Amino acid sequence: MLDIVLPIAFGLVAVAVAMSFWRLLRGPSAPDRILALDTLNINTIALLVLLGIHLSSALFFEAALLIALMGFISTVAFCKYLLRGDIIE
Amino acid sequence: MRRLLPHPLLTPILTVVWLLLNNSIAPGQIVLGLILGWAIPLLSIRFWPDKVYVYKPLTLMRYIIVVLIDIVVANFIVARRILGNPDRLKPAFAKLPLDLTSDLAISLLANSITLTPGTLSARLSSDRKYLLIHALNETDPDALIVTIKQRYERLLKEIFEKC
Amino acid sequence: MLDYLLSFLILFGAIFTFIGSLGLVRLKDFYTRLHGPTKATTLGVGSILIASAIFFSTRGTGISLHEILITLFLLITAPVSAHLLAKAALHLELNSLAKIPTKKVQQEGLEQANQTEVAQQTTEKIEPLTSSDGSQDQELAQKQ
Amino acid sequence: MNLLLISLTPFIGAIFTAAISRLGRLHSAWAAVVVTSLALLLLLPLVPDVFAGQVLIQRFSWIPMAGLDVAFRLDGFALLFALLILGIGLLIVIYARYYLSERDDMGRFYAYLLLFMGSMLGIALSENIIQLLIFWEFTSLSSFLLISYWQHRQESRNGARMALAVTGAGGLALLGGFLLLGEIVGSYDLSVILASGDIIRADPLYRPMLILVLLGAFTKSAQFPFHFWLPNAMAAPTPVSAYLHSATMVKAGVFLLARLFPALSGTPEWFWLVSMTGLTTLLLAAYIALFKHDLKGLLAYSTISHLGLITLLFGIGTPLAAVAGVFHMINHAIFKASLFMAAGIIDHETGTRDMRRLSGLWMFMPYTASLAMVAAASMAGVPLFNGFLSKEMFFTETLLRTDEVWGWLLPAAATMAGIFAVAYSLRFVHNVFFNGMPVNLPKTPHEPPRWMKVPMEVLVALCLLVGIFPAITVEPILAVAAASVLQAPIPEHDLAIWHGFNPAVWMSMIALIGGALVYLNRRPLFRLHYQLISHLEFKKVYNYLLEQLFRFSVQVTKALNPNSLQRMVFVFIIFILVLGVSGFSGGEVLLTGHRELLPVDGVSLLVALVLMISAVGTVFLHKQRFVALILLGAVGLGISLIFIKFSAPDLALTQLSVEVVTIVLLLLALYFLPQHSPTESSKLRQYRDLMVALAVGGGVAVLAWAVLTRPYETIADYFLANSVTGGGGTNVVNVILVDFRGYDTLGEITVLALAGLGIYAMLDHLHLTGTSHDASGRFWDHDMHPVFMASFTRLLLPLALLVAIFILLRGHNLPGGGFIAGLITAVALIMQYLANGVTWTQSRLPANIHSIIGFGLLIAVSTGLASWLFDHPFLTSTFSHIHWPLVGEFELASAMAFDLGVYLVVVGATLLILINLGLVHSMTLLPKTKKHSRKWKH
Amino acid sequence: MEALISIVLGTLTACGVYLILRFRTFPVVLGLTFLSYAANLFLLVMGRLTIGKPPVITEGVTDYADPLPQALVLTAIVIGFAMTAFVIMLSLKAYAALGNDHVDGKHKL
Amino acid sequence: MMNHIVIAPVLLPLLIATLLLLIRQQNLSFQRILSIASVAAQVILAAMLLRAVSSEEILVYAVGNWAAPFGIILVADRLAAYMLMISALLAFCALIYAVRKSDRIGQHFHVLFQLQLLGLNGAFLTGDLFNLFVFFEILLLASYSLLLHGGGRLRTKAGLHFVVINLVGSTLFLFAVGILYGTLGTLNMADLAVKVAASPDENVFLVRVAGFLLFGVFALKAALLPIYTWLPAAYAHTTAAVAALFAIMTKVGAYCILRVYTLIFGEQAGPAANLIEGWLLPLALATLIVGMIGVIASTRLRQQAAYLVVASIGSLLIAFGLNTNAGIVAGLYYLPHSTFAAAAFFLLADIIASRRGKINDKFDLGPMIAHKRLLGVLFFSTAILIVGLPPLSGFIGKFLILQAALTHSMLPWIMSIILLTSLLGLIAVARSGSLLFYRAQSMEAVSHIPEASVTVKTGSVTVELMPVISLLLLCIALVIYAGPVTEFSLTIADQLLQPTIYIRAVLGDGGIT
Ligand code: NA
Ligand code: NA
Repeated sequence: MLDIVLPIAFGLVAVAVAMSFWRLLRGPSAPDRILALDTLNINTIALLVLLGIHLSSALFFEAALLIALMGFISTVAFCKYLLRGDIIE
Repeated sequence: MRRLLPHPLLTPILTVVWLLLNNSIAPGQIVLGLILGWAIPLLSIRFWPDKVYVYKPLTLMRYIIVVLIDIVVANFIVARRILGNPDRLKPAFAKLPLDLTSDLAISLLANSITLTPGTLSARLSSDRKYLLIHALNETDPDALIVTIKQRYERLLKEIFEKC
Repeated sequence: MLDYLLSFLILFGAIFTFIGSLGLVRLKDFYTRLHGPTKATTLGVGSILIASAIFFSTRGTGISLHEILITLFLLITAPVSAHLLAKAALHLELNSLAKIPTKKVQQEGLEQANQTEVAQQTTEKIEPLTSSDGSQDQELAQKQ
Repeated sequence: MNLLLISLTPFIGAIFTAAISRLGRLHSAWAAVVVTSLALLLLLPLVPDVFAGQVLIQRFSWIPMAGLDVAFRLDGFALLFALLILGIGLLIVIYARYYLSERDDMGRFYAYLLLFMGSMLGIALSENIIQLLIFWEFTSLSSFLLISYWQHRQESRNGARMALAVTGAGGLALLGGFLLLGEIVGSYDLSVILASGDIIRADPLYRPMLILVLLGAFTKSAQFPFHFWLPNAMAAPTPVSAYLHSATMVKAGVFLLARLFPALSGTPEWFWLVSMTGLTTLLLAAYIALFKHDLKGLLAYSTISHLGLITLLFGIGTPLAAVAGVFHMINHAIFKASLFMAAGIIDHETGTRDMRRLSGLWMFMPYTASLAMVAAASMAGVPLFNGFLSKEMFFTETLLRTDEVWGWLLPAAATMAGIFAVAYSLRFVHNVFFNGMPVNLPKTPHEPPRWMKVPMEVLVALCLLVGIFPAITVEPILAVAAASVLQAPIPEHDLAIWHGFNPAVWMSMIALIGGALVYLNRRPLFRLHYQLISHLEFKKVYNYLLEQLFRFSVQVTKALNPNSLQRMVFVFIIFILVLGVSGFSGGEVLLTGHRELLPVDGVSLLVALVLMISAVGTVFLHKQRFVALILLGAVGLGISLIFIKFSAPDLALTQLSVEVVTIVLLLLALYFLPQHSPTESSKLRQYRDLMVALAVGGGVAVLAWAVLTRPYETIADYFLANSVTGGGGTNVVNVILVDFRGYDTLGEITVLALAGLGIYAMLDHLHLTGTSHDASGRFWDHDMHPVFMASFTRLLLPLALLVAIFILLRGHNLPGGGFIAGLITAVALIMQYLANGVTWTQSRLPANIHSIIGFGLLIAVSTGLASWLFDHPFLTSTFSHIHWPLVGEFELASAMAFDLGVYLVVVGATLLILINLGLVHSMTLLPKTKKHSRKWKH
Repeated sequence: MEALISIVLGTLTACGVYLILRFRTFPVVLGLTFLSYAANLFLLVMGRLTIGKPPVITEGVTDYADPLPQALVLTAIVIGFAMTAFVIMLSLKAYAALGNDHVDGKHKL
Repeated sequence: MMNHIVIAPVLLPLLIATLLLLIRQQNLSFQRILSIASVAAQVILAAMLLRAVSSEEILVYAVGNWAAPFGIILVADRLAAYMLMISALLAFCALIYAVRKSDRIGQHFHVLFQLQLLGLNGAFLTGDLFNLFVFFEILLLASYSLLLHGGGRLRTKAGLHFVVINLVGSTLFLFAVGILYGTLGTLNMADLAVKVAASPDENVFLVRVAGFLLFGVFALKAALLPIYTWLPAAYAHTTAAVAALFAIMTKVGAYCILRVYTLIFGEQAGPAANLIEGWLLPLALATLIVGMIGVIASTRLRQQAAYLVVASIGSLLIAFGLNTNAGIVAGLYYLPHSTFAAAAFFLLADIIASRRGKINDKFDLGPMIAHKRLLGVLFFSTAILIVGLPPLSGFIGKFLILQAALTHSMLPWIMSIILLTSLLGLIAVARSGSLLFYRAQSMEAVSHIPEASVTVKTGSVTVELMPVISLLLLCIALVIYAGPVTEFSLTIADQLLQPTIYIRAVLGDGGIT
């Protein structure tokens, strides 16, 4: 069962990645692109967790955790830049 | 006491997180978790300017469960909207007058609003009295305001603010 | 049984991840697009994470609950990101399908602080977007 | 016998003389007299040995493997030269004491003079030709100092530089020649070289060697076409001219011809090169001398002419010609030195050297005039004076080849030169001492002081003595000198005033009469000369060439180094491309190896596409800088995914953390920098860059493909096998980092520390003013620190710290480690900066970040050093499993302490960078520092 | 997969090279970052492509990815980060000192 | 018994830097004393190492007790010890000069200085190619910071160029190391030498490409044509003490060329033997030419000094490019000479410039310099030294190079280029000396020139001159002890041209196939 579901899941997430990336390229506004990058990060987490299940390896957990943390910070930094210019004033 | 254990609530949370991180409830990890749970707040005490009081911990639990359920529901609603004809969407902005005063409570409310059905907290007025909310598909913003105040704000006020 | 549960969770999560990104493509303005990922992906990724937790906990090598941490983390951060993005979008006055209520706020004669904020924004808006003109920029800078 | 001491005496004396001048300006004159006399005294005891036919050689080892010894040689010729140098030197020293004025720095003058004397002596006494060359170049340098003695005069500076350039060039050619000579002979010793004439002449390198050596000799002896520096060197004080430019330095060239005569002469090349150069110089200079109005100019050209004569003699190449050459060297030194002294006295007493103003000086200084007239007669080759004797020998030698077709040319030219010599000598005497009254002299002339005349008297006396009693005065020294020049018994010769009416006598008479006639008819000649030839000045050519050289250099340098980074980078990249492509040549090129390839899966393809499109997108959108940054974030994410895909979780973690910090830094920078790049490159330029980029990218792809498709053997198995047993950790990457290659890691954290400190140092006192609005003119949002963000990031801090500690502790066994933990900590703190600002965060961090870095480094180094206690090399690790009640077994490894050091440095360095950047801006909040306001117009 | 990675490497390098040939400090910094990515990735894959075999010693597993390039790349990433940080700050300093962000301090437009 | 002395030159500056960092708040004089003591100790360490390597063959130090080729190995052979000595002596003089003033105009000077030495010493000692990269980065980053020390417009711009081009170089280094590892599976230089020689035909082109790319890296560091252009501005615009210290920086590139292309790609490298033969010599000759043309074209004294460094790199690499025993000996003699001479020139230029008001080191009519006589003598000596006129070490170096070239097929080119460029150098330096010292006017005479009428430094000069005089004395010592120095260089060359000695020392007998 899992053998059937996993490829489908990979496929769905991959399409999600593609769509997020499309928005990233398309824009048109800067917040759109930031949002797309943020979504791309979250898609990636899904991808990694699926990969972990697929390979039965727990070694992807930290990467997923870090993407969550770092993705958040970069989104915040990008937004702050748009709002204030100086992001650490 | 405050100097030795600045955040009594944080210590157990961190200990639990530590155990989660390590996927282990070995005694060694518990000891280490407790040590870290005690030491990290102590080290980062300067980053916590004001103390957080939780007046009604049980209400907090209830609140969390309510929000979690709403999140699941929200996802279905939003999913339907996305899959449906996007032209039929009627997004709207609504202003939520706030009764909450503490930063944490307001932040939690905003968080909950964003996490739940088709709403998004977009802006807090600089005097922190109004929260601007964007709704994905809302024909009656006033009803939305009432729901939010009823469902979330009341609980949060109970939890974090002495009435 | 477990296999079915896992499969369900994974598929469910994947579908929601997909829908979240689909929103990015389909929806017409930034504010509505913002709804998709922030919600759908939290649940989507959440389900997959729970699936992962169950998967690793049932493989005989001890329980694996650290995936919950990521879920928790996403629940805390995703709304903050969304809020900041919305704030930025409002700041940049991105086109919206919904009426942006700044003017409405003005009409209702709200509290002083808010009013000045809005007033400030409108004056700014009047300024033509010719930032390349140095002298004007300098004037603006001095005004500030 | 101590030739080294003799050579060194003037050098040591120079320092002594310079030092003693502090006590009084005349002290240095006496010191110079003492030094010169001392050197003479040291030399005298050796004279008998030399006259007995011995060659004295003194040798010290210096650079044996290069064949360079400090070796001195005293034979007849060297002795003759040494005596001339020291003897005339002594007279010049005395003369100069009166010549120099009150304002002149005597200490400096005598120090230079003695330096020169020592160098000259060194040339004369060198056995090793490279050593000879060293002294040779030193004469150029000391003459530069002497010619430029009156530094405030432009002609002194220019003359000195010209002399240095020409003789320096000759010296360099000589170096080349000597190197070749040494290569041919296998030794730099004169003794060996002089004995190897046949080998040398037969060697294929003979011709280039000869040319190079002759270039050295000709430039030094002012032979055509290198003669022009000598007249310009007349800007020197006259004692210098008397010494350097008549008696000694210019003789170095002909000295060299004489010295190497047995080794180099006897070939057609030698004959034609040397004799023709000598002949041309002889004639041309004699001609020009006649038309010089400057007294010293006349003497200078006369000197050139006489040097040409000597050169011609050596070029003729017969033994007797060589004897005549040596003889004329002596004679010329004597009469020309005295003539220069006379010129110096005249200049000194009248204040001018212009012969158009100088006339009738006989009335004012008859004694000096008499002396000068004797010397001039010698110069003209009048019988009874020494110049006559050698000149007659010269005439005789020119007649040797009259049987050949062009054989008459040589005697005819010699006679012609003789005519001009007589004419310019006559002019010197008549124009200066007679010919009416002086015109508008700055001073009223009178006889010079007694001791200024004495040196001249001595020399003039020698002119007469040698001229009248050659056999008893000059014959003995000439014999030994000539013998050592020839390296053979000297041929039959007779130094007598009268040999009967032979052709040479007729030539002398023609010269004397012809010279008188030419002088009498000088006026039309002068007119003709100034109309036709006078503008042909070599100095102008030289200056023109020099000017062109400077102009050319400036142009080339500007073209090559236009101070443009893109140019530099472009050239570097092309260079790399060329290097890389050339690697493909010279061997079989098998682009695709035999390794089994991995299939491509859809997700990987997607990630790769995302990565590549983002990268290309960044390039396309790089002018919209903010957008480019967002795309860069996607690239970073893609890279991390590739790391994960290819089994490198540690790298993914590091990349993710580094990426965020980088983006934060870039955003910070972007705030101060312009938001957009203007379009500056033309389409062509963009196309060019694109081509280059594609070429490099293609190269990298091809190389990657070539490597990836072939099997390989690696040392990696060792790490996998020893990681647990030897390093105590299961995460092999981490064990490599902290153990197997911990030394790299130590270096790496040093780099990070350096970056922090370097940035701190760089940003010191830097003030940047931010903008009040964004690129489209919109004012920034008022909400500095959004509440939600602040409250949640505060909550995230302890969580992130916990994660960091988690990563730090597990690193040894699972992906993680000090670096990643450090970066997570730093990122957690950056989050505080983002949410709460610099001031808020700063005040909550330890005050001295520098110490955190310091402690980190200290811990890392100390961990390494601890192994010394156990007599192990630096960074040898140890680990053990400790059992602790309640907690259970856990591992303690020294590598973990090392990792802690790493952690601290990473945290410290990252924070230091951020804090500084924060301060750069916060400074501007203070009104008083608001100096550098941002320029708006670009 | 090898071909795909080679193309990725080529693309990253080409992008980096193009950007470092630009006139302003900011794109040059971006270009250096790209080159650094390319170099790191290149160094990693020199240990050949291995999927799903992280070099973490696990019982029963005998096949691992080559750990050495990974360690080298980790060092290279950190060094690259230090260098990038430095050059970013330097571009700010140059901007302050030269009055514009042209790499040669020229005032063109 | 461990011979920890091999790693001491690396650890000492690192520890001192750490200590300086920790006592940052202490007063400057304490920091200075510590810094100077450290460099003095490094001179002593280098001397001890030199002594050790003259008797024993090659000292090998396995960091972390991991044997080659698995761990990182430090190798102190004669060449390494020689380089350590040169850099320590140079650093001592530069530091003494810096201590007077320039260490005060910016932050962390002494820390950066020590770390710079750490980078240099580490690069000279390492026997591992990737570790060489790491130490390259240390010395580069330290040099970036030192170069920018004090700030200023032109300095910042030159620094930007220097940093960017070197970052490109660092990337290139990684690519080259990557190819070598990917093809040969090792990083240890001795092991690389063995594996290069044994590499199968189909891999030869990869090895060759990597070798050429490495050459690109080292050529950049050495400032070889065509990528010398970063040097003139960088060296001319930094502080004098730093410029003086940087005299050794280009030599690191030359050192690496010598090391890598004798050991890994040398005579015994089989199909990749003598890889850069045919490249190095022509490029070096061209570098000498453009360097000297730059010397002529210079409009400032410091710029001239910088171009002289370029020219000297040309000469040095001509010597190494001959690829013979004699050539290497000549180069090894020339190396310390050119390092000390360039340093002395930079320091002297600074002293002179500081006495010419705002005209500074520009070749313009300026005021009479205080202490003109002493400075003049020193300038004259330094100029002779650097242009290569007798009797100083520059001449001997040039002589040795030419002598070594006598048997080379390109002799006519080498000889004519070296001799002609020497002449150009002579003309240029004579011109600048004449202008600075002879054409200088009294203050009254230049009062109409606004730039000159600024108060100029007139104070005591002796202390300031100590480092310059020391450097000149070092060069004079090179003349007097030319015999021993060349003898020792010959033993270095012997060691280099027989890589098996090195390989056996590092890998044991097993390494020799
Ligand atoms: Na007259
Ligand atoms: Na160990």
